[in-house]
Amino acid sequence: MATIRVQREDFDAAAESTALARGRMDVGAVVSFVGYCRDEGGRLATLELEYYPGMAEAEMARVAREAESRWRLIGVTAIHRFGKIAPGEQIVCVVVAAAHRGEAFAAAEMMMDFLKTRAPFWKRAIRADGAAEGWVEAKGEDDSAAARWDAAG
Amino acid sequence: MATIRVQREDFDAAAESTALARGRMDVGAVVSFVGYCRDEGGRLATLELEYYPGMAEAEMARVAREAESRWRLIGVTAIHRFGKIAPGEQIVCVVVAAAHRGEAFAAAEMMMDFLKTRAPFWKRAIRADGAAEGWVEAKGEDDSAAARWDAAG
Amino acid sequence: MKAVYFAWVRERVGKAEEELEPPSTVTTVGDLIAWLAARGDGYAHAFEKPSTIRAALDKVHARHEAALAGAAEVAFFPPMTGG
Amino acid sequence: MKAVYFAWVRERVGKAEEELEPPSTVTTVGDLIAWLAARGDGYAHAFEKPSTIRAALDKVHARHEAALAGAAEVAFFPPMTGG
Repeated sequence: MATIRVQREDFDAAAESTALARGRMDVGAVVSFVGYCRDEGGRLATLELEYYPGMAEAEMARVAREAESRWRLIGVTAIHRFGKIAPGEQIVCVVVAAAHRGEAFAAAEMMMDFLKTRAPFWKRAIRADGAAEGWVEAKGEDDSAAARWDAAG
Repeated sequence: MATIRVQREDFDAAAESTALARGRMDVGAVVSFVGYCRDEGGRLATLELEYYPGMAEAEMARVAREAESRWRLIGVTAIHRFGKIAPGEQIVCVVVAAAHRGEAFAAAEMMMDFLKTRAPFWKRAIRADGAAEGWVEAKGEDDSAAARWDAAG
Repeated sequence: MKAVYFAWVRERVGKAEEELEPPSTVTTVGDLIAWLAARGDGYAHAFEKPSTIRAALDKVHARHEAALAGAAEVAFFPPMTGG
Repeated sequence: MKAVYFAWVRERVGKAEEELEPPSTVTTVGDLIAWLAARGDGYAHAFEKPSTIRAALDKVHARHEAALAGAAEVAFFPPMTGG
């Protein structure tokens, strides 16, 4: 049963990771991914993340279930923040525990690729130089990254 | 410049992960892998890890350099323990920071695949049922996992 | 049915949500987009390129060909940029 | 040259390291394995299946065909099982 959270406040990725392994003797591998807000070479002042309440959590849970159906996983956690996020801050984390490393790596990477293209979040960039803020455009490479799991599946 | 450590004592994977991202505005992704000692369904009492001092550190550094030569990485850390390790304890961690998640995932996974097959560590299993202890045998699937990076590279 | 809008779709439409009562000839998500686009300036701007609009029915992604089929909530938004 | 042994190679040989002075006809890692295997029971057991033995010269992995070529330290061990 995956842990899914959408929240404004920061999260403790290490605590999430430890929680999946603690006291378990069958976990051989924990892969954690943390996505950070970059400052784009100084051009970005802040990101503002909007999301679709209800659907975001549901979609993240669907992505987790898809990972759980493809690989033998012991634990899955996905957390995504919304609201204002400054460069250097954490945006998202995915943690996967499994008996074997290959499954943990694959599941964590697939979940991130799917969260990027399926979870209803939208970033608005507020520029450091005062230039007009704007919605971040979706990247074709994210679609390609997500599509390879369909091909592999 | 990678951080490489071989040590008897436990490590704090979260601190290693945070250290790579802290204060940096160009890190977009941190992937952490932690390998744990499993109890093999209750059959394993303890692992004892032997290693080749000097070569283990050198080989881990070579693996890190190979990852750094393949992908644009911002930081790499690899830590491997030796000595007695009980089920549920951490054995190894690899942490990779990069601007983009694809590179961080690929580098962390390649490093683990290579550490498994190249870093001079050997596990001896001490059985819970008092059965003769024995050296853990290398797995063909680890060779296959490592070999795919040669094909891809 | 309730319609909800996000990101620049919301900004262009000028509201976050509203009740819609489309005619019975509007049976798919795509029909609804075309019907909304004809409602006035903000809508015309929001839905000027239907191919860039993603939709969800009752909080599940839906293609433009999908039938509205009694959905209680329809959502329109740009491609996702989370993560 | 100094030889070092690890894991079951060390256990079978009965020591962790020693000084070796092979004859000049021993020029490769493989030659050295064959020469060691003929040294007595423990060595014969350790090196009975040369294909399972991995080697390093001066702390760098080396194939059996590799020339010893003045290496100061040679290591023999089973396939690695770390990680």
